[in-house]
Amino acid sequence: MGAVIATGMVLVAVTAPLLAALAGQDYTTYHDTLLDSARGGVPIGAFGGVSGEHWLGVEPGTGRDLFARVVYGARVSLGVAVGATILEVLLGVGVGIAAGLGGRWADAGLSRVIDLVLSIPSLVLAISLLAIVPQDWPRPLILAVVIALLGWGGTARISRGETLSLRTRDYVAAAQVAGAPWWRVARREILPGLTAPILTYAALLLPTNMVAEAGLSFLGVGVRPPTPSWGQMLSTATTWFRADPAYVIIPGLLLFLTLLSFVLVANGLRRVLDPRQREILR
Amino acid sequence: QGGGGGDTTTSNAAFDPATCQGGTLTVLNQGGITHLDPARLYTSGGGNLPSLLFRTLTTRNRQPGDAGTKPAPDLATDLGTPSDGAKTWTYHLRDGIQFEDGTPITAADVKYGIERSFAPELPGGAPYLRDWLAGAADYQGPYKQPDGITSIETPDDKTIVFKLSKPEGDFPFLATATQFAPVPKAKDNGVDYEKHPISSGPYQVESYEPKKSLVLVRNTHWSTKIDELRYACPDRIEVTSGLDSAVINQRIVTGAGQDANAVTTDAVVGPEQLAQLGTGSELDKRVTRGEFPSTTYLAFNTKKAPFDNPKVREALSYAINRTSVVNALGGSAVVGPSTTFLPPQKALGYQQYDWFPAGDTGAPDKAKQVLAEAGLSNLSIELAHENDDSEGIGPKVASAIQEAFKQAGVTVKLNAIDTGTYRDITGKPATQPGLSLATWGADWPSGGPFLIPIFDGRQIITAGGNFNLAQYNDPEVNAEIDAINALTDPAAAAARWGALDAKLGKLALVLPLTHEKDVYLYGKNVKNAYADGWRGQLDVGRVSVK
Amino acid sequence: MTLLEVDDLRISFGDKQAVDGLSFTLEAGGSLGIVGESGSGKSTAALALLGLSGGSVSGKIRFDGTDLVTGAPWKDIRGARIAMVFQEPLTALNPFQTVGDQIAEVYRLHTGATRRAARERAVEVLGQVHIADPERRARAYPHQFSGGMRQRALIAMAIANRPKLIVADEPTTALDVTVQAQILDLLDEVRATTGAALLLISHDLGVVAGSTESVIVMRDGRAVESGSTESVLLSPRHEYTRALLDAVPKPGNRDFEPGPPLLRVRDVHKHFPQRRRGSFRKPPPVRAVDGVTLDVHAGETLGIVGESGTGKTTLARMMVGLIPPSSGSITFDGVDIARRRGRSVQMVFQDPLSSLNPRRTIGESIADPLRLSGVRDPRTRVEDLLERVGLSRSEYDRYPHQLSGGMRQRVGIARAVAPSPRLIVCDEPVSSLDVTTQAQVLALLEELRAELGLSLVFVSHDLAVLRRIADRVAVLKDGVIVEVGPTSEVYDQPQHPYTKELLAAVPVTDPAEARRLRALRSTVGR
Amino acid sequence: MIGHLTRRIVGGAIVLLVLSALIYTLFYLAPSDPAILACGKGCTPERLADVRAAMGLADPVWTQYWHFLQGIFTGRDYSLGPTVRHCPAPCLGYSFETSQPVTTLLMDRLPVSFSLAFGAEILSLLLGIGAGLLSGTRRFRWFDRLVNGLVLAGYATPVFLVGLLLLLLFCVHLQWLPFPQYVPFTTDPLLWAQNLLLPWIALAVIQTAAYARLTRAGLQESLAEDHIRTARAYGIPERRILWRKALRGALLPLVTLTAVDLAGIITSAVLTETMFGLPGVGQLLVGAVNQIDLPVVVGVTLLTGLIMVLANTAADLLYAAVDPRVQLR
Ligand SMILES: Nc1ncnc2c1ncn2[C@@H]1O[C@H](COP(=O)(O)OP(=O)(O)OP(=O)(O)O)[C@@H](O)[C@H]1O
Ligand SMILES: Nc1ncnc2c1ncn2[C@@H]1O[C@H](COP(=O)(O)OP(=O)(O)OP(=O)(O)O)[C@@H](O)[C@H]1O
Ligand SMILES: [Mg+2]
Ligand SMILES: [Mg+2]
Repeated sequence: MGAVIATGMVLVAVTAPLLAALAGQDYTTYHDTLLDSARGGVPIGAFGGVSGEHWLGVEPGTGRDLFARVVYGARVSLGVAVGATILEVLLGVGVGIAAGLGGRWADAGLSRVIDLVLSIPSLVLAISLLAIVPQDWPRPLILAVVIALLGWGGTARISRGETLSLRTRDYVAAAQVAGAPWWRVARREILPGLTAPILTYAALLLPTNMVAEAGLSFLGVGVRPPTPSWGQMLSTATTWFRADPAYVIIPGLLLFLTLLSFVLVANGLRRVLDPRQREILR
Repeated sequence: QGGGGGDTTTSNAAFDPATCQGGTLTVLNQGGITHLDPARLYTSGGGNLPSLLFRTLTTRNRQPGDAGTKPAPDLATDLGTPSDGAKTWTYHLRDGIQFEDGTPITAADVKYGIERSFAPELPGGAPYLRDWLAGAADYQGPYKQPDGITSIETPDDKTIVFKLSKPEGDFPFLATATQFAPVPKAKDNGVDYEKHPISSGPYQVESYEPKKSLVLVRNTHWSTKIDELRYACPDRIEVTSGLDSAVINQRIVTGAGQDANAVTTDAVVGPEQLAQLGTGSELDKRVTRGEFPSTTYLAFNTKKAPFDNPKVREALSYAINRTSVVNALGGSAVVGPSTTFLPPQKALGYQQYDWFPAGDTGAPDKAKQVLAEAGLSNLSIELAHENDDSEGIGPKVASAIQEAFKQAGVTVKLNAIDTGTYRDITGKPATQPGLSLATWGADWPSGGPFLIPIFDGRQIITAGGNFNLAQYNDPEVNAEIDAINALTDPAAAAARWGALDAKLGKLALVLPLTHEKDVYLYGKNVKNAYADGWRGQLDVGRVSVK
Repeated sequence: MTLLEVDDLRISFGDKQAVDGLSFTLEAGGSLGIVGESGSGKSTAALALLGLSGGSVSGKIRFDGTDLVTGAPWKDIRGARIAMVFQEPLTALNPFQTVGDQIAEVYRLHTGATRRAARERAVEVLGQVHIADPERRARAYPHQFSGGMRQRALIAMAIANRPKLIVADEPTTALDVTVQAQILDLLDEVRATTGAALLLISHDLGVVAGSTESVIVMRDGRAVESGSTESVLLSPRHEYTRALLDAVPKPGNRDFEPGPPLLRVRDVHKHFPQRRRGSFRKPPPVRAVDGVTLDVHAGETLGIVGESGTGKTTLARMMVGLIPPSSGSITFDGVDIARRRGRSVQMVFQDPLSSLNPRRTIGESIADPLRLSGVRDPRTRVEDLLERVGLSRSEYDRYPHQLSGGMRQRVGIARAVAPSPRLIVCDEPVSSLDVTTQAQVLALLEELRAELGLSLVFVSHDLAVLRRIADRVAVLKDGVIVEVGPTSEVYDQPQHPYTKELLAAVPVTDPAEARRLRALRSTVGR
Repeated sequence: MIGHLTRRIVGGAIVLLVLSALIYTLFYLAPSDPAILACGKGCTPERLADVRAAMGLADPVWTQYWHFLQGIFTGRDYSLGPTVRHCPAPCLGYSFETSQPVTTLLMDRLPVSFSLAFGAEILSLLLGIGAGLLSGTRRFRWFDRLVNGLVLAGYATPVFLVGLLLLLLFCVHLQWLPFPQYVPFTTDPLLWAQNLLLPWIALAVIQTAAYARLTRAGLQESLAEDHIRTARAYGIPERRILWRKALRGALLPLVTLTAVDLAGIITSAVLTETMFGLPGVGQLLVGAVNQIDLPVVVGVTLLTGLIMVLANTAADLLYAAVDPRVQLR
């Protein structure tokens, strides 16, 4: 079930241009005639101006086709969130294992680095970092990197804790007796034990990152207009909450479905990866 | 059109200032007053909340519509006496005026207040005096130069004389700025003065927490006998800042408890409320409409290709789709399309013109034709804008323009610049982009402050802080500006400003987009609420909650 | 008077019939042993007495006049009239509560005693189970107890309410012989002093031999033989009982010709610093290994024996370089063990489950050391090995949890053998296995040793096992070797009193002999 | 224990030092200039230079940073124009934007943020653990599913939406609660709680998800442990087993998470603060970032860093206290 939705979302993101073309719309064209300018620019018609041409209605204030924006928005939102999550997991797990397997000093040093990352007010730093980055660098990539750079602390913490407990297991000792170097121990013996908690955590990181992208875009340092993203839509949605509920509900629902699907996929993956079929965290 | 202000009398027919006293007024605002120091406030017309504490030499006339665009004497007995071809202005203080502690207000207090605004420790106030007063450029304020500035003279306690370096017919307008409020030198503790500024107005500070809250109570040394302009109806005014605009408006609509006595001076209604307005609902009776003279426009840097080519500027003027821009800024209720640089207010000298008719939604074909004539198809340009929408020149408007120009075959690349540095970059000719979004608001309702910084060639400041973004310098225009400045009759001046605007409009130096309209809600119990003609805001000096 | 009557008890988990028509009776104050190999339904039957088996139960259980199958006043029975001593002392206690509190809580629950009285009772029963300084120890957490002490704490909890029946489920499996003997003696003593009946479950015939009056032999959920302990153990009628008795290790007889010394341990110490807790004075370090010198010769099997906590595992781990010694040197073939790289030394770990990565197939686990030594595609080699240790080739793709304990132990051995090492250090490789499986594993090790010319270090607390497999035996006590020599010498003419005590504690399957030894222990032992 | 604490304190100090240096560097790399912002419209270069000097921004960065560090230990003096003000020892600098010492600003805002953080944390712990308990004991499968769905829905909804919904529902339609307005606890505890209820709920909605999931997982694991069976066999009532024995082990992982979250709320609750008009540290920080008010940004960052370090240390100590097996490393 989860896998179906998740694949669906990814498919939508990948085939966005095709889908938009199918709907005969693009995400930039303004349709001023579809808006009631005197009432703040809400779409004319029921449920956000849904019609045969505009399957999900149009965006308030601009009249851009909502369907096209939603499918293109999936690209940015999923791309940034998934990218950032992957980076966070790589970085966090790497540092976490290194801290957990390393000696006392390595652990103390790396743990303080983790503390540092957790202490940084990420919003502030993200804004400053993104302000420095040159304009013409690929924005979604930069966003993913910045979000990840500021958000890997939690993953690292969890990985470190788990590693500390896993390293006392005899199978780690067995590998060491067999003469395995530390990185091999990390990869072969520790990493498989980390998958369950990390997967669970990553499934929850994903929406966090999506919201982070939204916040940054809202503050003007995220993706550049007219590129749409779900987060952006949601951020502006408060203004339209009662005037155009459809504009809130659609991206909100999509965000929820995506989260749900990724949690379900993570559960499934974990079950597949855990030979004991044991449910540690569902 | 012509002259702001809308329905103001319907709900206020039976209002009597003599019996309006009592109650607590709640003010719910988004942004707080950052500095409650008269030297640091950039407000004209006395400001809205500041004018409850600070009386200035002159102040706005506190009327809706056109009448409200005129200055009126406040601490002074009249609007000032010009001499020496409007290069010297003399004011006399009225009798009986006192600070909140009962000490009489003297001309020296007014002079000291102005001198403080020159101190670099207290930045942020209106800059005009530094330019206008003779010898002011080198003056560093009373802390570094305790001897004071020589171009302000106080021959006696009641008289204050300003010596300007050039004729300025608008001086009575400038004298409404908050920096013209008196400050008793004995009470001045520099930066900390704002913690409890000494009031000359109807209220005094009970408590003040920057950007959070301000509570005002009555100043017992003030009375309607020494001030006819302010009604000062509520006994107490409580200002809360830092609120979300959607929440503010929702609270005022609901009007639960103390919120029935609430007004806002900075949260314009959003689509939520607009959807309910004009339907004959109860809410229709609780709204004021005003107009702040301001224009949002596209600034061409005529020193940079391709904008040095008038054909390009004209073509883009044809291509613009003002409806999209209006919608992007919140719809026709809160902004109106502009084809002129001067906003549609009589006091500014507004004259209607539309030299490059684009209709409501743009004339892309005409634009293409003009471009083709100039041999410029496949034009690709960059548009600079702020990176958030807080000042209305952010990504929303930029993408609407991008789309409109695309219809005319012009590719626009957006260049988002951090809002904090935006003016810094656009205001330095060396770094100014070819095309940028800009807004201009009048510091007082006159054509001068609206046109001079934008089109006076002598105002091109290469070091930064430049507003003549077209970098336009025509001696003929400069001379006309000087001529109008010397006029002391506002009506005559207005007509000449309007004509100048229309003449400049033909050159397509700027591409006007919209002008601002203000719609504010107020609470169920609030009476005599109207927007004054000067700033378009609800005048807290005259509302009542009783 | 019959206290407990079980008649045609059947318990099933879905399709699996764990207990299949079991019947027995137990007199008040009497004692009954249940033996049988792993998985024969012993624990399930015992849990059913407390209504905790979790399966679907049918048949009849009458306890003291109440039927326990059709629902019972559990509140008055559990812990008050029937008390259970669980199989796993390491996990059966709550890690967050002090031992005293746990006992007091149970006592209070059933007697409504005051807090104070309950605490006193807890201290009292802890004293009864021979915990030294019970007043202070009652305030300790389970992890601060040794395995034997934990087991005794569980017994203390069981006797706190003076129950009519104590069910002890393998109370000594993980313990060394001396502690095991102590606990068995203790149960006997409790029975004698409180008049409680005892139901003792074990896979070890020696354990039931000395402690019970009658015995049932279970297999596949059924009682295959029952009767007085003497008659069943001395003249078994059922062939399965005979098989069980035969599987008890017999002394081996191998000619021992020592080769050159391979592993040299020279005056090795290992001290673990202890952490401050509460007080500011730093406690003295734990001297886990305190000056050990020995050689392991090529081709020999060296047994290391000693009671729990004497430093066997610590020494074994130092031998393979897993933990560095505090002082002294360990060389392998003249090279310091810490600098050794590669596959010449391997280890078989004490706990077969935790030494296998639960997330990797056993084939992968075995293949790893092979890969490290440069074998490109080790699958066929691993499959051969699996066959070699008596597992099927298809076992390659299975995960540790899908195997039984004995199978896992064999996987551990296969992994150690895979890279053709010259020395394998085995840490209690058979302690948790029942006798039949144990016999298989020992046979396998012997075979491999002969075939590959291995040297073995075999750590165990079980003297019978060592006697069968070891050429030489070293007796370890408190981190020091008190006696070392050829197996037969150590067994037949023990020099050190500790060695003698160890030998006296070995459970024997002859009930009469077992009783004689117990009497001997109670006079000489302490 | 003592050694552990010393190490943590030294480590924490280093973290804070690096943190402040980092913020300083970033702000000087960023293109924005606070002096231009303060100087305002019509600012000439001469005037700008004067203003910059008055704001103490004319010195090189490292000098400024050094003064800042000095201020923390010895205090600093600031010129206010005619007078000089002393900012006593832990002086985190002086905000020219708000004309106040940063410490004063923080002290002003902290009660609000703390009220918000603690209340929200307690509420989400209660809700999360409650939901986790109900679904973890697995009495009702459908309930388990329902709780899971709800908790995820909460997690997926941005806080401003939740906030707006709550406001609309409770303050506009039902009018059960007044529009939130911060009332200090010391003034009127009841009003304090009443006004903070909605913001607490809004924040709790998000955090509950993580807590519920952790509790549920921990409970399932802990209920399967052997010592629970022992307790059952000794007739200890099921309820007591759940509350006294199983829950304790199950809640351990929450300790760490709670510490991090608690510290996180201080800065990350900006949206909630804005929505509900609560003048907390989050708003202060965002305002300071917009105004390029570096002293405030550094001050807030150091404060949250400090809270984070303290909370983490406390969590580790608590962990060691709750679980007797844990040794501090
Ligand atoms: N909860 C359960 N679900 C399914 N099968 C079970 C369960 N508990 C026990 N069994 C099965 O019932 C059979 C008997 O198990 P039991 O634990 O009683 O064996 P035992 O004789 O005590 O073995 P051991 O000596 O290893 O403790 C085994 O095959 C076991 O796999
Ligand atoms: N990492 C450690 N830190 C502190 N003390 C330890 C550590 N490892 C072992 N010890 C202590 O060293 C002593 C010897 O432990 P070891 O595990 O070697 O015993 P053992 O002989 O293998 O016992 P068993 O038969 O129970 O396995 C014990 O008292 C134990 O508490
Ligand atoms: Mg069993
Ligand atoms: Mg051991």
